[in-house]
Amino acid sequence: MKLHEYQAKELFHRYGIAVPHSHLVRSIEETGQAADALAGSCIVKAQIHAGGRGKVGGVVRVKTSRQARDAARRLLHRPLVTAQTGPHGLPVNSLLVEEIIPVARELYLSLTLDRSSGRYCLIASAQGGVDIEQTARNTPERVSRLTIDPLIGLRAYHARGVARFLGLDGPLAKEAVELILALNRCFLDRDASLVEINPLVVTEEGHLLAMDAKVSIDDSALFRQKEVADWRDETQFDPLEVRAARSDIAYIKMDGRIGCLVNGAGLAMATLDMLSECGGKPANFLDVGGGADQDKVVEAFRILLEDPAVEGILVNIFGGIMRCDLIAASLIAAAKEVGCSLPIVVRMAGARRKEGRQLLEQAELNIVWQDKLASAAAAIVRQLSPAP
Amino acid sequence: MKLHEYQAKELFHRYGIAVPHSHLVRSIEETGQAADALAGSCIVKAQIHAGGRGKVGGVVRVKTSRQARDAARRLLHRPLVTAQTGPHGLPVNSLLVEEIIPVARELYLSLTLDRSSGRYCLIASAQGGVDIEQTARNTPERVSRLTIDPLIGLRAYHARGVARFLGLDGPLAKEAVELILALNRCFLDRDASLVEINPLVVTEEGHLLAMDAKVSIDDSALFRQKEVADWRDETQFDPLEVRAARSDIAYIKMDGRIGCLVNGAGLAMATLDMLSECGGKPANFLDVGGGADQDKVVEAFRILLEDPAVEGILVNIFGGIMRCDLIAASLIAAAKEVGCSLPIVVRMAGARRKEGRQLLEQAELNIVWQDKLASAAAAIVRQLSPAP
Amino acid sequence: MAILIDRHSRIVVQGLTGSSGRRHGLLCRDYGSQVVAGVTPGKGGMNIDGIPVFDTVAEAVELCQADVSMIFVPPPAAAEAILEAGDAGIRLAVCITEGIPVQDMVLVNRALGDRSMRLIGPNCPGLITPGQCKVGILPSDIHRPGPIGVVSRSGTLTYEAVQQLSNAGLGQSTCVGIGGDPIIGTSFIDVLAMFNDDADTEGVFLIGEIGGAAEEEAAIWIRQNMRKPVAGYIAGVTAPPGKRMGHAGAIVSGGSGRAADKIAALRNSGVEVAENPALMAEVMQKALRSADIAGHDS
Amino acid sequence: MAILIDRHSRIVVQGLTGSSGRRHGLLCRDYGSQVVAGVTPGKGGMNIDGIPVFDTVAEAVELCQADVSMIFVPPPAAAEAILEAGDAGIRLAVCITEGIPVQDMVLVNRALGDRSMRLIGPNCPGLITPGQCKVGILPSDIHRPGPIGVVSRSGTLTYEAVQQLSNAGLGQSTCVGIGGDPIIGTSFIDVLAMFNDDADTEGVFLIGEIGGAAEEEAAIWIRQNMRKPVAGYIAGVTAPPGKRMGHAGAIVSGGSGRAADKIAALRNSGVEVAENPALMAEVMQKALRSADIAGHDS
Repeated sequence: MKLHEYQAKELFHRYGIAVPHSHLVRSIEETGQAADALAGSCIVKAQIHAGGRGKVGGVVRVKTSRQARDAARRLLHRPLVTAQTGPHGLPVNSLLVEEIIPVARELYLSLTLDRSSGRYCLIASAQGGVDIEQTARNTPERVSRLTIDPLIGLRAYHARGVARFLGLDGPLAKEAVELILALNRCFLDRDASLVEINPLVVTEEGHLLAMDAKVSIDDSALFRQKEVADWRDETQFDPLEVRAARSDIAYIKMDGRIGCLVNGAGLAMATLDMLSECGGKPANFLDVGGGADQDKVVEAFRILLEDPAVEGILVNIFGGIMRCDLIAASLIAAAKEVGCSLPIVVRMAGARRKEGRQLLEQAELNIVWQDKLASAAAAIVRQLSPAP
Repeated sequence: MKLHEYQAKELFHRYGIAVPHSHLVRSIEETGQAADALAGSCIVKAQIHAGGRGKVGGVVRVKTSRQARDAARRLLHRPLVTAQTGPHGLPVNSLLVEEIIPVARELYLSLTLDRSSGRYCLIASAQGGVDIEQTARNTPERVSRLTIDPLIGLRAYHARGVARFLGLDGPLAKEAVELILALNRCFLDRDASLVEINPLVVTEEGHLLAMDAKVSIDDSALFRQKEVADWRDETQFDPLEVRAARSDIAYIKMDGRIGCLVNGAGLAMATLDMLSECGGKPANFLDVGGGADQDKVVEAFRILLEDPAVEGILVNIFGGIMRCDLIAASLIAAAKEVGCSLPIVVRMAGARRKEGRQLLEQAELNIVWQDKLASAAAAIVRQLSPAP
Repeated sequence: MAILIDRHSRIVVQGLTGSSGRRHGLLCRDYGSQVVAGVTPGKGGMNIDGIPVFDTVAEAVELCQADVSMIFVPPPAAAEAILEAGDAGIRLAVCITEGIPVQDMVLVNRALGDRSMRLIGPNCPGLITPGQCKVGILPSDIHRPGPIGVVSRSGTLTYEAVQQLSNAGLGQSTCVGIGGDPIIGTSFIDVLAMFNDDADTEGVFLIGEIGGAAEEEAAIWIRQNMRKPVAGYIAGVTAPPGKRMGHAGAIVSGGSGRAADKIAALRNSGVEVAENPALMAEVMQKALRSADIAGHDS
Repeated sequence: MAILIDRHSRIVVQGLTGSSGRRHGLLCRDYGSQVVAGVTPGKGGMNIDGIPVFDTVAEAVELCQADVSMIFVPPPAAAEAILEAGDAGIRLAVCITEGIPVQDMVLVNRALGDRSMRLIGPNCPGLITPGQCKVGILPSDIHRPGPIGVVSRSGTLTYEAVQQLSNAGLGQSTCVGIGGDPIIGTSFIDVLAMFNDDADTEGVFLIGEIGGAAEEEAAIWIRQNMRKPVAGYIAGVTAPPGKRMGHAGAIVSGGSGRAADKIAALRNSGVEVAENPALMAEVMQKALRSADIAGHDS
């Protein structure tokens, strides 16, 4: 779960990591007041769950309160499209109005999981404010990666080594050690999957400060991270994604016209791949999960059917834990409830396949049955193609 | 550093471990009031830094407030001698007046260091209220020892295994798991070297309760255990031991007449052994330490000379870090200051031995010089023997 | 022979009294697995359809000689359940639980490095040696005994693969679902190495997906060590970047973990990779044929 | 040959800028040891009498090829200093510091179990290979090169022993003070095993004291493995129970750790144990003579 920049900075502040003075605002009026409080000269930053804001006008440096209001007028309550948001962008419901701080150097610092070793790692670079993955690709010697032994944890001596790598010495090295240890505490306390400061700046006054802040929380740990879990901003998700999440359905909105309902994440991905191979475009990824009951499956169908982009549906079920007849019954119940007339292609295999098929054939729905994945994908694509 | 029972129980209480209701009292008057508050029926327990109180009348069960006052009159403000205190006993300055709780079973539980593995271990026995070491010797199968991997720590499943070993099940097993985990938190948080509940009782009402409590804190960790360090009760030590500790001198009062001043713990023990081999009895163990300066050595001499039991002094120094001439100068300064006329045998070896000897020979003191440890020990013993 | 489990495996189910644990514990027993015990703290003394329940894994090991654990414990306590199995002397733990916090698994991963227990999963469907033993939630009836080892990060996609293989006459020696989480106890390489040394296995089918670099690492290992033909499939060619595709570990982030790179790496190591999920049995057959020809040539 | 250190050892002093670190760092160099670097966080760039100071041990290893560390860091940070040495690739760390909290050492002890670095100490005087290299605070001039390996939990008592040995014409291969704390990195057995395999060592003198069971464990090991004569001395025969005799580890508690038991165990394994500390060289000579006779007999 991603946090907004302002939320991440609030966390950092609590752990003693210096961040710029700022005000979170939600209206043009508030923006003007916040800018006034900073004597007009400030940075206005759109709060969305995506990077790349700077290049598309989502981060604006202004000199007067009037300019700040103009920026707010342009940004607030409309979507901002960046390289990371997808074509529809993400809605800007709040702005962070921040003091301008003269910067001497820009560095990079983050903590995240290193999957290969199964340990957390601290990543640092003296080259901040730019894409770290690009730096790592082009000039790997400029990026330091330190994997952390969970027995020992991240220690002051590790942090001193990193400070040295960043070219910091004297009081700045000491500040860096404290900051790195604080960042690590924050990371562990909050079950983060990523904490990133990019750029971490050395101010002209000679102090370290987190100019930007990115924090993601491990979704699997939200049950024990109540406070942060409550910070979720549902406006940053497609409404159907929010709804799916409430029923514990893995759902991702995509750009095509074919609604997909599959059990199992791997099979769901494979189904999208198969569709695409047949020239079709999926409207979504949907994994109804292993232990789904009828309510959950009905809700999954409702979600598909409420997506106006969906013109046809592909159901691919491999019965194991889940029984095919349950899926069939749910499909029928959902269709009846919502009143579905869209073409549906169903492919089922595994447990109670025969019973499922029987149920579907008895129902009065626009359903085509297929035995194999490839033919099922081809069938739904064919049905949605314009008549030749 | 040992805690008193009442201090240990205060800690346990903070960690959620059930202890009997009690009042700490320091006078006969207070004892009577505390007994009244418990309707007269209570246990009066002398608070000293030693076990074995029960067998010598230091733990008294009374039925009336009057009996409680009688017990207090007998115990308070005089030394209590137990099997663990040495012949002079320890002064009883406070009493713990505790409610009487009907007991169904007595168990044993402790956490301490297992030196062989270098890990902490949890020791448990279904046979409580008796000496655990004796149980371990006679019926080792009745004692469970669990060493704890510091990476994983003590976990609920370990505690469940111990509860099972103790023959606890149902709600009592659940209570035991919570108690064991709480005890472990207390142990680690407070840098304890020992936490022991003996007996841990199952009450007739079916709950677990720490009837007695013993806690020792790792002396080396006192710098980061300020609160507990402040609980030190100096009345439980020989005044000379208290004074030595203030100067960071390792000093233990013993029963003989020969004061010993040595540098190094091993050499100091060997010196006592040598003395005893020659028929002498040391008045103390004293290790002046490695990095002693003149002030510290002078203070060490003062401590020796202020012990009325000391009739002669054996100095054994192996110069290494410490220079023999510094010891000699300190000895002279201290003797001059205090006015010492006792016989002193000095044996020095190692760094600046010659210079040290020269200094001593020039001083007007009752000093005999010896080159070897054996002859030095023999010399001081001979000097203190009654003329034939 | 097969790998990891066979008819002699003695299984304890951690979480046997929960609904999933009970259901799949009994299904495993129905398949022929020796399910000798269950563990649920506080429920020791119960029995589930004749299977005794204990408070600790240590008892199950001591009293029932369990050597394999199947774990259905909910996420908040699952990591501790794995550690308990390791301390109790279990040889192989199979953790089905999905949604264990990563921080917990970092610790488990570190602890198991010092212990002799192997962990499969978490967030996996378990494993099966057809005709002998099943430890997990895989549907039994699609499997056939045979010469193909299957290893997969996925669940239902594995069933799809197995059905295709069985339909094509390619039975399985052992099928192992290693799990879809970012940290798992047993990697592709671990399983490949076992299949490499298993006399009953003649070829391996590997099912990967987006996220991480486990397939790339496996590709390098295969090039250097694998003596048997390998075919495979990678799911997620069309997955959008930055989105977690169901599995916690299935995410393309910052240009790493892409399906295309994995496919290229595997092909580079001589692995036959299916163009789409309908062709899984075909590439396996192709790989076996190529190996056969190469074998005759040499 | 000797053990652990020789003229090629390259020493970094952690805490070189403190008064003890500086004094003994320079004394070691005076003795002929190669003291190549110092480490004090925040003081990188300084130098102490020509010895460069760094902020981290990693730099000392990288830039000065240090392979041995002598640690004078105060107790609150000493355990972390040991861990730092271990992570930096140091081969041998010698921790002089007294008074490290036990809880810190429990962690260090566990961590070093997974690492290749050997730790001597803490709370030890260090070690010396006479004529070649000293790492510690032992007085230099009492040592003579020769065939006796010395291993001890004590400091000044070791000097006493060494002086007796040197005076009796018994020089030393290496003298190792393993430290007086309850948890130490290197045990009697570790050092005995090294002396057993060291061509320059013909006999070993072992100095124990009350507390713990290290001497008893060493006795068992000696009986089973030691091919060279061993003599020894145990301090604390007259120590009262329940009192900590200077060293954190020197305490008789609840009937365990008594000198008499240790002496009996060692004698039981054929070790010549001195009746009193004046007889240390004599028992060593006796042990050597007995071995010599036994050697001629066989």
